[in-house]
Amino acid sequence: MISFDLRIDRRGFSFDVSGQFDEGVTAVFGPSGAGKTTLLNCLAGSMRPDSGSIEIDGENVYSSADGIWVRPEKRRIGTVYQDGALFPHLSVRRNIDFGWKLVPAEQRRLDPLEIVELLGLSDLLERMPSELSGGERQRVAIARALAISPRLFLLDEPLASLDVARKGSILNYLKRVHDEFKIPMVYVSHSVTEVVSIASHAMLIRDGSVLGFDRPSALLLTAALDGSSVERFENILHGVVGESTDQLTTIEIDRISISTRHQNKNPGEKVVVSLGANQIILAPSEPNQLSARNVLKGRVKEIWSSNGKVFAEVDVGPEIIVELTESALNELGISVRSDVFLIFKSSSVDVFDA
Amino acid sequence: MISFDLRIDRRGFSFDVSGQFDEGVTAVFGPSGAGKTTLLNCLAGSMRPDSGSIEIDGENVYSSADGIWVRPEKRRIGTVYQDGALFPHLSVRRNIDFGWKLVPAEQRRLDPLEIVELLGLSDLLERMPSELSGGERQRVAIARALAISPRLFLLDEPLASLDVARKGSILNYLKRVHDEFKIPMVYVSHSVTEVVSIASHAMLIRDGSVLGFDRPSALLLTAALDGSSVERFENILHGVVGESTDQLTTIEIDRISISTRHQNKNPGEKVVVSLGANQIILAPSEPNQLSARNVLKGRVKEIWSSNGKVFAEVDVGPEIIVELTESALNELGISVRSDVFLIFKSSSVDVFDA
Amino acid sequence: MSSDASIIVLSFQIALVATGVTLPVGMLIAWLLARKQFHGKFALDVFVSLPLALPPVVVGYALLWLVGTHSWFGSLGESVFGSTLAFTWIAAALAAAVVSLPLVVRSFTAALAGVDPRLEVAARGLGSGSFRTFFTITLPLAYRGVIAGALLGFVRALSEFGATIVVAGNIPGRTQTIPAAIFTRISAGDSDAAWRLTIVSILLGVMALATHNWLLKLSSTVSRDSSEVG
Amino acid sequence: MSSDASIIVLSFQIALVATGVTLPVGMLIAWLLARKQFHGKFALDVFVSLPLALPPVVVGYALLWLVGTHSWFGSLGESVFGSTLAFTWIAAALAAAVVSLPLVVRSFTAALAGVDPRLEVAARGLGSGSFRTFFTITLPLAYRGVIAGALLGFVRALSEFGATIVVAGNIPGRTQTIPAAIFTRISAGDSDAAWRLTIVSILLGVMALATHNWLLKLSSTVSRDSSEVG
Amino acid sequence: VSDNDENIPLIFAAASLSDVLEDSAELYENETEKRIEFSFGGSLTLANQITQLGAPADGVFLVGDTAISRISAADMLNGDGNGAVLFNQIALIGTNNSLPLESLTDLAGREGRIAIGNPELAPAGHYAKQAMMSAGVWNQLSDRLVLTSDVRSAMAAVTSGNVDFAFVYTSDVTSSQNNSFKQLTVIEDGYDQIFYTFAPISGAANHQAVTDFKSFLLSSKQAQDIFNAAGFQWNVLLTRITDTGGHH
Ligand SMILES: Nc1ncnc2c1ncn2[C@@H]1O[C@H](COP(=O)(O)OP(=O)(O)OP(=O)(O)O)[C@@H](O)[C@H]1O
Ligand SMILES: Nc1ncnc2c1ncn2[C@@H]1O[C@H](COP(=O)(O)OP(=O)(O)OP(=O)(O)O)[C@@H](O)[C@H]1O
Ligand SMILES: [Mg+2]
Ligand SMILES: [Mg+2]
Repeated sequence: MISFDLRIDRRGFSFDVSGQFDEGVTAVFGPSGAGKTTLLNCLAGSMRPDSGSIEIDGENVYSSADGIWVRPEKRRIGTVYQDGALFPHLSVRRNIDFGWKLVPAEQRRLDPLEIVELLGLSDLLERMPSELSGGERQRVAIARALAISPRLFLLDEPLASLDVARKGSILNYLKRVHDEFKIPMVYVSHSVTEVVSIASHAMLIRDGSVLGFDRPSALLLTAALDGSSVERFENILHGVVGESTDQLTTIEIDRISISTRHQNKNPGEKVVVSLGANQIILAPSEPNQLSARNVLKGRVKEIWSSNGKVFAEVDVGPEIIVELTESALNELGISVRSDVFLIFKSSSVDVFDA
Repeated sequence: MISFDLRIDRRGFSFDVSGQFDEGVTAVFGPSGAGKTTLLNCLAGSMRPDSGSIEIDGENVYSSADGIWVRPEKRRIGTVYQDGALFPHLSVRRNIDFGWKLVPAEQRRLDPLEIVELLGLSDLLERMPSELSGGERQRVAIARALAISPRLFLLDEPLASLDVARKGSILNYLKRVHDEFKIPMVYVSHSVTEVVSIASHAMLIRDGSVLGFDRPSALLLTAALDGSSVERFENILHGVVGESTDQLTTIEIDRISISTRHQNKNPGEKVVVSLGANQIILAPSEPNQLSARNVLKGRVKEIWSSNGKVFAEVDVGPEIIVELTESALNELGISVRSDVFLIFKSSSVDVFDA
Repeated sequence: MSSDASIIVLSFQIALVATGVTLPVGMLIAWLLARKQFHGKFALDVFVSLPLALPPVVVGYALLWLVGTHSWFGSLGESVFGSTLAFTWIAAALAAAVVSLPLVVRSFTAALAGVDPRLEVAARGLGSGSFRTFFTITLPLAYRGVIAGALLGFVRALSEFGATIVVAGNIPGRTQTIPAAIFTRISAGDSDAAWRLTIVSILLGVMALATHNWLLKLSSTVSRDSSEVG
Repeated sequence: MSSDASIIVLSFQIALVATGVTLPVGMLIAWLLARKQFHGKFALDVFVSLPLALPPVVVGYALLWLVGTHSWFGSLGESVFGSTLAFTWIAAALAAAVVSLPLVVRSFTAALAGVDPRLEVAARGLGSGSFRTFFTITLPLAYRGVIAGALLGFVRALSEFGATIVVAGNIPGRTQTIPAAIFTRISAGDSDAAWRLTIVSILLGVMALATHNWLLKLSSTVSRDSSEVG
Repeated sequence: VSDNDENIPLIFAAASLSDVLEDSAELYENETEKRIEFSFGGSLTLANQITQLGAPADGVFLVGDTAISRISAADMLNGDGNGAVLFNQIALIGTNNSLPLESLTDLAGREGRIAIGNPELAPAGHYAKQAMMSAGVWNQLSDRLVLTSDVRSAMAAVTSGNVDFAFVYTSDVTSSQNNSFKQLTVIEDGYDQIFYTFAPISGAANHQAVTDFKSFLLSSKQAQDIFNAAGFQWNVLLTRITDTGGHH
């Protein structure tokens, strides 16, 4: 549990952010220059705010009022910097070892070898940072920060220059690390899909102020209605893997089941499912003969509209938010309490390890 | 027109890439460590390959056989480096001016003031690079490279740490620059959506070799079937803006029209439309009563399947590729030459300036 | 006895001229050493550094021999200047330059070598030739070492004694620099006068150091970093 | 006249001891100057740099006063060593150290200041205290300037003459270093013997420089950059 | 800096003479409007500069035998007339609390280190060594000796409290208004006469001007007073001859 209240004044930028992060994963969103990196720097202790306080697990690590300042090396916070900040004079191996060696053996919970393996760095261990590609550098930065088995893990757009395949596998690894060791994470990203699957909370920052801090779905809805900060709204649903065929895998969520592309998962595995609000079609009556593998019956619970966008919350068992247009709404005569059918393709559903 | 043939041997990595880029925009894809940055560095002249040749507009700028090596400052190639490489001792203004001042006045085709304005840097001109956020730094790097009115413009994941809103506006600006001045661009990216709208060709690199070089749609299809290098397949269609209502804008493409979210565009404006293959639903007969604003009739021209994924090319006027599952294919009895309906939401369509 | 003022002016003139020579020459050599590979690189390095390894008196004798009428260089100098350079203020400046050059070169080389070559690459790509790149990118980024080297060189030139007195003599009003005058006054037992000039030396050193720090501050916009880690 | 070999050994011993003192002291001072803000920073800077601004002979006299019985430091030294330090090889090492310290401090300061503080911040965040961070990150990243400073300091100590001869005298077998011996031999008109030691000086300088370059290469894995811009 | 340095005679002179020579040159210039320039340094260094490296000296004013013999050996002196112009003596000084000494033999009985100029380098050291040898105390004292580079450092060794005794010139004692040491005794004999030689360099462009200046010194009461005040003694023989005009 980290609670903080931070104030900084720079010419042209004033920063005033407070909040509490629990042991889950918190996603931090916001446009370029919003103050996301500033927030992480303050938590990590690499920047000292003008005033405020930071408390980690009941320990006051910073308080301007009481003159408390715990030095960064005493905080055991793993930070993945936006620019990597790899040590240019140390090989990849020694970069990763650097912090690990300093952790008392009994506090080491992550095995550097496994980290290296999972981040696909095994062949690069003897390279110098100057001999790495951009994406390789980012992975080394992640490994280095993880290796200290941090009490809190801060990631500043760590996957920005990685390909999809790597992104997915690293995200899954981070999630596993998080679940297994309950290391709270703060994850700065511009990509909603990247974070949605992993975050339990989300904070939206703009111009140095918190615009919203909530469950990701709730925050995303605000942000999506607002339209500028995130691409789109994603429904995040927790479920377990059902049966699989060659092409499809079913995921059981509450009372319903959803078809997805084939997943390499065993029945019973817990997963998180993300489904874009704009990928779902609404129909007032049951459609037939569609390629879409998912047709769910439900009842409209709520309708918001803003900036020409309309979102409808439909209770199909879990609640799912659908983006639609005003014209469709009117034409189909849908309103709160209407019974409707949600239609979406199996390929519209992204599945992540829970 | 740039043609090149480049070979480099590093321990653990051998690079052998050749190709021709015309005056359009070429997207370069590939996993981390594939050799994308290496390719750009060779073209820019910041790295000298072991052997090969490079010809730009008929001028031989490198040839190991003939011992030709045109120094980078003579090539007039604008490069946006992956890590920015801003000059830390110069203000934002002087970073941007740096190359611009060196261009003979009659060759200056871009106005630095306009560049600065469009990239949202006006307020940051007197800052030092160390005082910028990650995204701000990337934008300055773009401005600096553009300011030299380059003959060839190389971008190495320039939008990686930008928010959606900025990404869109910068992409549109780049496209305008490209169209107006016919500056060939080579654009490295991991994000298909980012590039698809702007590229006329795409190159897929892995492990230092070219896996494919084609129109983006064709290459994307290969890559999407293969499944590891890109998120998904995007249909790219060229059209003009039709009429708009408060919520919707129609785009006329060949004989058909498509509903999209409201666009701030005038009727008759040329646009590019991108539509994810996985966002389209196929139906054998005309559906009724759906929230989806687009229902297009067409005939299946071709069906590919690979790795459990099925793609169907449907001629609806333009040809549109739809991703579906084998079970849907079988269940609906769809085969080549079937008449089908394509259903997709207005919010599934992304619209870019042409 | 020539006045303190004229001694100070002469010393200053000699040190300035010496520095005016060592800075560009030192920069050129440092650039060669830091950025180029060539045959005889080590030899150049050794040659430039020698005056540091030798007692100044020996350097003085070597220079005297070099500019003396016996040598080719000396006769060249004689035909240019009309007379031998030995025992002129030019010889004093030469001695100061030769003795301070190793300090300058060593500082400059370390500074230039520390500049990230990728930034030079970026500048080249923006159309800046290697010459311009050097002056607009490399040099400003190496400023700490360059300013430190210039300070070392200038102050060393100001305090140079052993080589100067051999090659330029200790001629009041013509080649007697502050160190030589201090030496002379100590020898003559005039410790008050020696003290006066010693204090002047200290003041000049403080001034040079203050200028150095001021130049550093002036160009340190580079690193306006706000990290303030406990 | 004592043998060349014993003179060389003594010189070497004195220069090594002097360097052994200047390197840690210089590093500490450089670190203070490069990374800390405190009152009296400029005064420290001036104090350390003074020996560079002064003719070595003056430094010698100042040291002679310092180790003399009149001063607090001198009486301390006397009670520790049993007699005054003046005219012992320790005084020679002290002179060499004082005279080479400014070179060392200046080079080290420029080198430390050039290290990107963000890397230190990153190291702190990984649990490395400021002490360890200094030795594992800052120092290795500043290696060029550090090695150059060590070279300058050692070579300057080897060639130190003016201050040494005043505070330590010119006592064959006890305090007569190579430069002092060369001076003596030149004065005595024994130019062959002077030449021999001059050549030894040159060789020692070359060896020091070769070691310097070797150390640089050893630690230059840092910048194995492959950029080769014509 | 004069515009025709060429015509001004340049005399290489022992550094210990700098004060007196500059004052006399000023006197000379006032009376004759002729300028003289000096280059000061250690006598041996100066001799080496002239004989081995062709330094452009028109005349020399050096202390001791060794330096002048080197110039003479290089055939750069004109026959006779180059004898001693000035004399000096050796004195023993000690710290303020030292007791006066009757003779060098007493020195052997006292504790403490003794500074002398390195006999190979500094004439003063050479003479001090001679004095100790003839007093028969050299062997006893040599362990307690501290060899300095020149006589001034030997003196500073006493004034700073690092040694107890030092051998210096009487002229040094006179010129130093320093009360941190005490002159214990003047050593009258037991060593070669300490003399300064003033001679033009044969073949030098301005050697006649040097001769003129020398004549002036030997004939001007005012100039001689300057030297006397500093503790030097003139060679009376020479001044008398000069008084009668011309030394040939
Ligand atoms: N040293 C500094 N001095 C002055 N302003 C600064 C400094 N560092 C950052 N800023 C400003 O502070 C604001 C917040 O910066 P921060 O790096 O936290 O943004 P960010 O949200 O991480 O953005 P991005 O997504 O682009 O990385 C920006 O407007 C930036 O320009
Ligand atoms: N100086 C070097 N020495 C040895 N290998 C290097 C060097 N620089 C890069 N490499 C290797 O060359 C390969 C290609 O690197 P490159 O930077 O071109 O990749 P990339 O496609 O740009 O990757 P990314 O998307 O991660 O930036 C990588 O495997 C990298 O590790
Ligand atoms: Mg940031
Ligand atoms: Mg790359």
